[in-house]
Amino acid sequence: MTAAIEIRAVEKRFGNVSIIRDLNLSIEQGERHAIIGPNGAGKSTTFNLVSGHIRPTSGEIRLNGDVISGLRPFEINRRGLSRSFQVTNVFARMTVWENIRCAVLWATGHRYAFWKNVDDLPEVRRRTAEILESIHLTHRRDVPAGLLTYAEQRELEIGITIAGGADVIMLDEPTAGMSNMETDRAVTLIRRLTEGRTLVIVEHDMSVVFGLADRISVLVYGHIIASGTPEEIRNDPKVKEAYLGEEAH
Amino acid sequence: MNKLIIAVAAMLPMLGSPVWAQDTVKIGYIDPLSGGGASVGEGGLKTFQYLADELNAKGGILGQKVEIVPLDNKVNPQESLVQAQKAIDAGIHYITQGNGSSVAAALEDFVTKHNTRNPGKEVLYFNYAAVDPALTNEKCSYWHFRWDAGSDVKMEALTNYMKNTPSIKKVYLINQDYSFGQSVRTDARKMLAAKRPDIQIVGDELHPLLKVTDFSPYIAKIKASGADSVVTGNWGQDIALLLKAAADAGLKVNWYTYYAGGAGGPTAIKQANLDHQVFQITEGIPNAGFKPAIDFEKDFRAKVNMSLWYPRAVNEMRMFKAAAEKAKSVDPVKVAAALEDMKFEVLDGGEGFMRKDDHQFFQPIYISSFGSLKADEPFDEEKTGWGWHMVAKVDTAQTIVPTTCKMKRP
Amino acid sequence: MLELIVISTLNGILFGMLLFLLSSGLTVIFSMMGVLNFAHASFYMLGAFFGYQLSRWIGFWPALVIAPLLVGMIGMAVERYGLRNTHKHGHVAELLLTFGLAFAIEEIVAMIWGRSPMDYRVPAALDFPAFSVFSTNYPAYKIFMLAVSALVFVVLLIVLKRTRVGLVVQAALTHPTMVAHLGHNVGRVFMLVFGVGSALAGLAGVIAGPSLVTQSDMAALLGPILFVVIVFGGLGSLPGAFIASLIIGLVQTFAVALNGSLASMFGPLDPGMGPSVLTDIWNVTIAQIAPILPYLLLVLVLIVRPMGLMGTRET
Amino acid sequence: MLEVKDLHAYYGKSHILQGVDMHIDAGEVVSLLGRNGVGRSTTVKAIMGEVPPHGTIRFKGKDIVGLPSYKIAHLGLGYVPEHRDIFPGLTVRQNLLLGVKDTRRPGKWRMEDMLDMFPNLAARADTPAGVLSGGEKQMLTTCRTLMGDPELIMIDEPTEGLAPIIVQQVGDLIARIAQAGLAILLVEQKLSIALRISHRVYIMGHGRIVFEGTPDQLKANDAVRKEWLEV
Amino acid sequence: MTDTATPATNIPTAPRGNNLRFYGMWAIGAIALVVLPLIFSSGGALTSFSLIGISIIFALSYNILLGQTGLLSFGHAVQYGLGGFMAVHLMNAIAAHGWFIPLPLAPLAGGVGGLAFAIVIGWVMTKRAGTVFAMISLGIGELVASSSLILRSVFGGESGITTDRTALPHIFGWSFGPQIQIYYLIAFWLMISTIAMYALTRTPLGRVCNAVRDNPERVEFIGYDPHVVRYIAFCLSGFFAGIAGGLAAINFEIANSAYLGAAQSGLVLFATFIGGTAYFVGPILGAILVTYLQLGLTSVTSVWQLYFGIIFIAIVMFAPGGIAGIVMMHRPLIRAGTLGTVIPAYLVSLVPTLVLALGVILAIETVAHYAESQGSAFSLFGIPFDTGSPLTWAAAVVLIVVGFLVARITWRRVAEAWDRATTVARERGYLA
Repeated sequence: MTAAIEIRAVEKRFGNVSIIRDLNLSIEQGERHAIIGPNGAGKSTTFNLVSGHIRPTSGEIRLNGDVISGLRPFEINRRGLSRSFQVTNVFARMTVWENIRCAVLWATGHRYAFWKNVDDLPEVRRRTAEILESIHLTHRRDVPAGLLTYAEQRELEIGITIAGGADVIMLDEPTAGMSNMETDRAVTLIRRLTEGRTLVIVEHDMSVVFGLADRISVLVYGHIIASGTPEEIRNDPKVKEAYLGEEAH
Repeated sequence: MNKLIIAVAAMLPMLGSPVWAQDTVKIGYIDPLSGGGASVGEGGLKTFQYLADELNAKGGILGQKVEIVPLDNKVNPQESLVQAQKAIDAGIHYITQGNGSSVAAALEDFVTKHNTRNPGKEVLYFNYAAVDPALTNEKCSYWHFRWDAGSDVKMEALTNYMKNTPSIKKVYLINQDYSFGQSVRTDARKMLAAKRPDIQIVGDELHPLLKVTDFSPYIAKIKASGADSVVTGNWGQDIALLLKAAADAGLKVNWYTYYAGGAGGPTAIKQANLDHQVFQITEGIPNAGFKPAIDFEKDFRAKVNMSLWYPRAVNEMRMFKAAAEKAKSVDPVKVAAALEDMKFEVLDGGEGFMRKDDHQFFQPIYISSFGSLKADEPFDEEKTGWGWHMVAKVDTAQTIVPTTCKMKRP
Repeated sequence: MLELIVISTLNGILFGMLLFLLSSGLTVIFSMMGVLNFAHASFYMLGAFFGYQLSRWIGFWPALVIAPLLVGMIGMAVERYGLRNTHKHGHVAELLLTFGLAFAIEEIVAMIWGRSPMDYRVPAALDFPAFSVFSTNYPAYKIFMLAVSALVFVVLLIVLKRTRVGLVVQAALTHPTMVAHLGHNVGRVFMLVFGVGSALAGLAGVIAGPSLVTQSDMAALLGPILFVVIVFGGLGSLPGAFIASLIIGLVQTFAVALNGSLASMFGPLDPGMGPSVLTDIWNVTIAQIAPILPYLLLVLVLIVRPMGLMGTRET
Repeated sequence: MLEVKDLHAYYGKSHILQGVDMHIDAGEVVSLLGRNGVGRSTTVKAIMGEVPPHGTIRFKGKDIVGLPSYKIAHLGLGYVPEHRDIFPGLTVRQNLLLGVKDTRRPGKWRMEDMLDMFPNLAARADTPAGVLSGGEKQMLTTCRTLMGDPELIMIDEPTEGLAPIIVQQVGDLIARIAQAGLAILLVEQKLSIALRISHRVYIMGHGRIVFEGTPDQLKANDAVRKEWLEV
Repeated sequence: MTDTATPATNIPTAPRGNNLRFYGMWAIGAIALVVLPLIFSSGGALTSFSLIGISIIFALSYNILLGQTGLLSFGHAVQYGLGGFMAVHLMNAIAAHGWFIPLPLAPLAGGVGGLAFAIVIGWVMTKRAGTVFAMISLGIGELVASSSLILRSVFGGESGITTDRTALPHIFGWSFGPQIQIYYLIAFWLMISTIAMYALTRTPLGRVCNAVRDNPERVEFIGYDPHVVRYIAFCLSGFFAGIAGGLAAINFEIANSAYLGAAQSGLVLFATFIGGTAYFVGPILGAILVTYLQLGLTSVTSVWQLYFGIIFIAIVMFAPGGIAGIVMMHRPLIRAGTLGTVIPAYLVSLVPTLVLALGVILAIETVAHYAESQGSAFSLFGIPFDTGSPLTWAAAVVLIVVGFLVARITWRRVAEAWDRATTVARERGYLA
């Protein structure tokens, strides 16, 4: 079986600083994979590389076997990869409903159509309503996204990401800044929404990571130092060091 | 809230049907009264208002008072048409306009169509300053009368003067790149070639309208060409900057211009210290020594606080009165008929006539130079202490050019 | 030929430096605040009129100092009471504010001074030819303009790169909050920057006023070309604006000096064709379109290199 | 010296700080620990006025809630932000120069001393700060703030993304600042430095302080560490 | 047409019950267009209505760029003007060749003209948004306006190209000479274009335009190329601008370089922004107001441009949402029934605000008249003033100072009342 995402020997330099060095990672289809690591280790850069936001300096990235490195984000998205952002990145002046609907449009084949009434597309409506329901925002559908609470915006962010029906979903710190209760809710949500799809997640909250991931990779200084099941990672001394500093226990 | 009041105030006069007194002859004055061209437009307005007062003091036209209705067109053709429509709605049958050939072309076309479509409600268009020859040639209209000399007429006069000035040997043409500048340039080439084939045209320059901030490179070219005379139709800042740049570079040539006397022009010439090197072609100058014109100028300056830019406006208004009296009516159709081929003694002396073929008024043309005044020259310009000095007077007969006008007559 | 090249180069440099003098303030404001100030040409006009009025009352040299200060103060007021409140609505709102301001200033100037050109003259002390090349005179005043322009460039560079205030301004551009955390009053810095930018426009006005035409429509006539200069050079780059000014000055003067057209290169078209777009284009000389060449350059540069010649960012 | 009582702060509608209480005495080194996203940085930002604070913040007895940042800085509160906002286009020396608040009054830290202390910075004194390595940038931002002669310095995540050897150096720098008698509020994720140099430790969780004590007390308390700090 | 006041971003997956109201509004709009000239039948009114109709289409087309896609253009008149020229050339060709194409179809040629230009030039223009786009549009605007004077065979030089609209085949016995027939022609196209442009906001593309405006980066991650979105929006906007230009050409029977110029581009930006870019009705309100001001203000005062500038500055500073923004701000309050608590505060502050406005107007007019001719008299709102008298100047100063001071206090009251009302509205669930 081809891997959902295959990162081979990727390097990313900004000027003469290497943010990502010899990054190798393979994520199987249907797997829930978490990337963890200290701040500044290059997790978001990895996301940006895979989603096409930035181009790798060298190396190759494949999605379901096809090379995607060097493609524009929308081209990658059309091939079935969708991502969320660490900093909330919704369409602030549009309503919740519109946010989700925009994310549904391409996948339902309506593209740049300017001859169809967007309200008369039953398929689009149905899917939008479904997704709104699943992210528990139906009651907020007419509210401009910029006016939502932080947690709601994070949920909307997830909603936009999954709306296109991509089979590879990448979530960048989906629960950052949420309270405990909100986090729990978000985890349940993510688990349900990504059922049957490939999930790649960057997360700091270890309870989220261990509760959600099948496999975990630890990224430090742009390099993966360990990759394995939650149990393996928990007991890896290198990981402990990276997190707690060299003197810890 | 501010805007509300203004909006309401502005809307009222437009929606209501205005009631006009029927015992006045109204002339719609359509020219810029705001924005960049306003200084010129307001000068014209004051002139016409002075002339209306003059007529009214002598009993008006056929006993009716004359009133000038100012209409601001912002030198925009479309806006002019809106204002013309406004004037017609207000029961005005005469409009007068001068600034901008594009405006004139639009108005002439508009008036012609309006009169065709609305028989019985005819409107006459008196043009006092738009000089594009097209207005009395291919675009000519029965309803349009022009008192200013067309640019071809002026060029005819100028070249007739040049014909007899042997010191002119090398001529440089520099003009604004639009219809008027083009016609100055083509007429100059054509007429000089016919009258003085020995004169060399050493340069023929067109530059975009009102876009040049630095004329030094043009001056460099003129200098390099060895020209002794420059002919230019430039106006506004294009003439002021041109002359300043020439003075800066120390270029010594004679400038034959159409509009060096326009607002700000005399100031620029004085600043550049080009004493009697800048010539202008006009239909009248204050210092020509003709008594009635001097008296008029004195009174005008005293009352209006500006010099008379438009002697043709005087001719226009006085001739309008004469035509109405000849026709015994202020009906535009009758006035138009009366104006055709009418002969008239102009303000600065000499006889002119309104040619029937194209409704162009022909009159004596003056070549004058600007500089320090002689003892018998009473009038200076723009408080510079310098004034216009008559160099030559070209008789009416010497200004006549053929026309291609094929006029549709009612 | 040599004569034409020498004189065109000289004229081009003189004109280019004048352009730089006019646009330096605009660049300063943009580079420090990200505000595209549409009223810049209006401040320039204010400078010219203040300069004219003051030089009538107290002479040119005091006016040269006082008029820019006045304009700078007006600029500071605009920043303090206008732009600062608009800032939260984004750059478009700021830009539109200055757009409205340009309208208002033109009309106020026209109201006070009328619409005719002012008799604003070169000061007697500088009213003589400085030197002549190929019997073409170069007036001292133009050399004075050149000197001031060069001085402005050097002083601005030094102030920005070498002085403490310049450092604060540069740092505040990218990291305003950090600069505040270090104890600097960023609001006041921005007000000062806008004031200085406006004062530079005012200075340009005082100096260019006698040389060009001082009239209430001068802002509208000159405004667009200034944008061309700073966008072409790279938004926010002072050396970029300097180079762009010179390039535009030289391109324009050399274009005027050339008489080439497609017709002169490839021979005239078949006269039987009659007038059409093709004949229009065919017969246009480079000299004829010289003043619109900068706009062509602008569009081309933006398409190829959106940050301009020496710019580092796009917005 | 610094006293924070019932501090609340919001990002948009999101309630980030939910009643933080803490205090730092003169000359004291205090660490604020906790996982990412629990509000540690926000606490510091709220103190500096970068995030609008609600509650009481007193510095040297003066209420500083609502003051603009630059005034707070002038009172003697230094702040080294998380992302090491160096001014990349300016040289190292210029960066340091900008830290000086009042050129007329020479402070405790002089440019020459700084450069003597950090040969790395001295070697690059006239190169643009943008090319420095992460550790050097951290040194630079910290020194820059010191140039302003603060009485209390708040340092946010100084070791973030740094290699272990550099982390060590940063630790030394902070220790040296402490020796000079400055009060320090250190925001950290890694325990090592915090435990080495702190007099006292706060742990934050979900917008509140959940633990206060000495490093030894923290070391002894496995439950707190498991719950609030570890992987 | 007031129902079109839904924010351009709002979802009108309106419950079907609202349909009646929705179509009712459009029907009322259509009827108003038909009836209007019967009530105000003077030629001046007809001319004004015609111009307003044209500028509404033009402003709406501009808002496809500014309000909906977030593109600030300084050269929108290019498409408008080219549309005008296209229509004029077509009309002349029809007249010359005797083709059977009636006049009402001519605006379509304008639309095609605007569209064609947009298709050709748009791809490189819309590569970037923001300042780059704004500056390119400025440059293109200047270039085209300048070329229009050079390419005489197409643009007719300075005087432009004239046409005779009555020379085209007549239909329904209409010659299209009289203004009333032209008015109905414009009204017809106004209705069509407005419906089309409103419909556009409710198409997939229209919604994605909003997304590109709000967050072009994120749009890339939901499968769209923002460049393509901007390009299509630019083309469509060019099409409708061209229709407006075509109508203008029919109305004036002339097309010239003034159509293409910076002034025309500035005016449409003005109208759109004053009206409010966030709502579909915004540009309509703006176009009506600005056209009226332009027509009316010029005959009231010679310094209309100053008032324009002041109004514009005031809108940017105090009501960046434009007129529509101000109106729409009140909707939640109306729904929550709390508007009544704000109105008294409004009324109270209205008085000093009017005083302030009067003071400003008096000051401006006094200065304007004084500068024109020292010591002359003029009248304002029917009250005579003498510019030479210090009393007039004092009155202006007093009005301004007192108005300003009192207005500041009363507007603070308004803000408080507003806060209270919105809090209640929020509690009742009418406000997010």
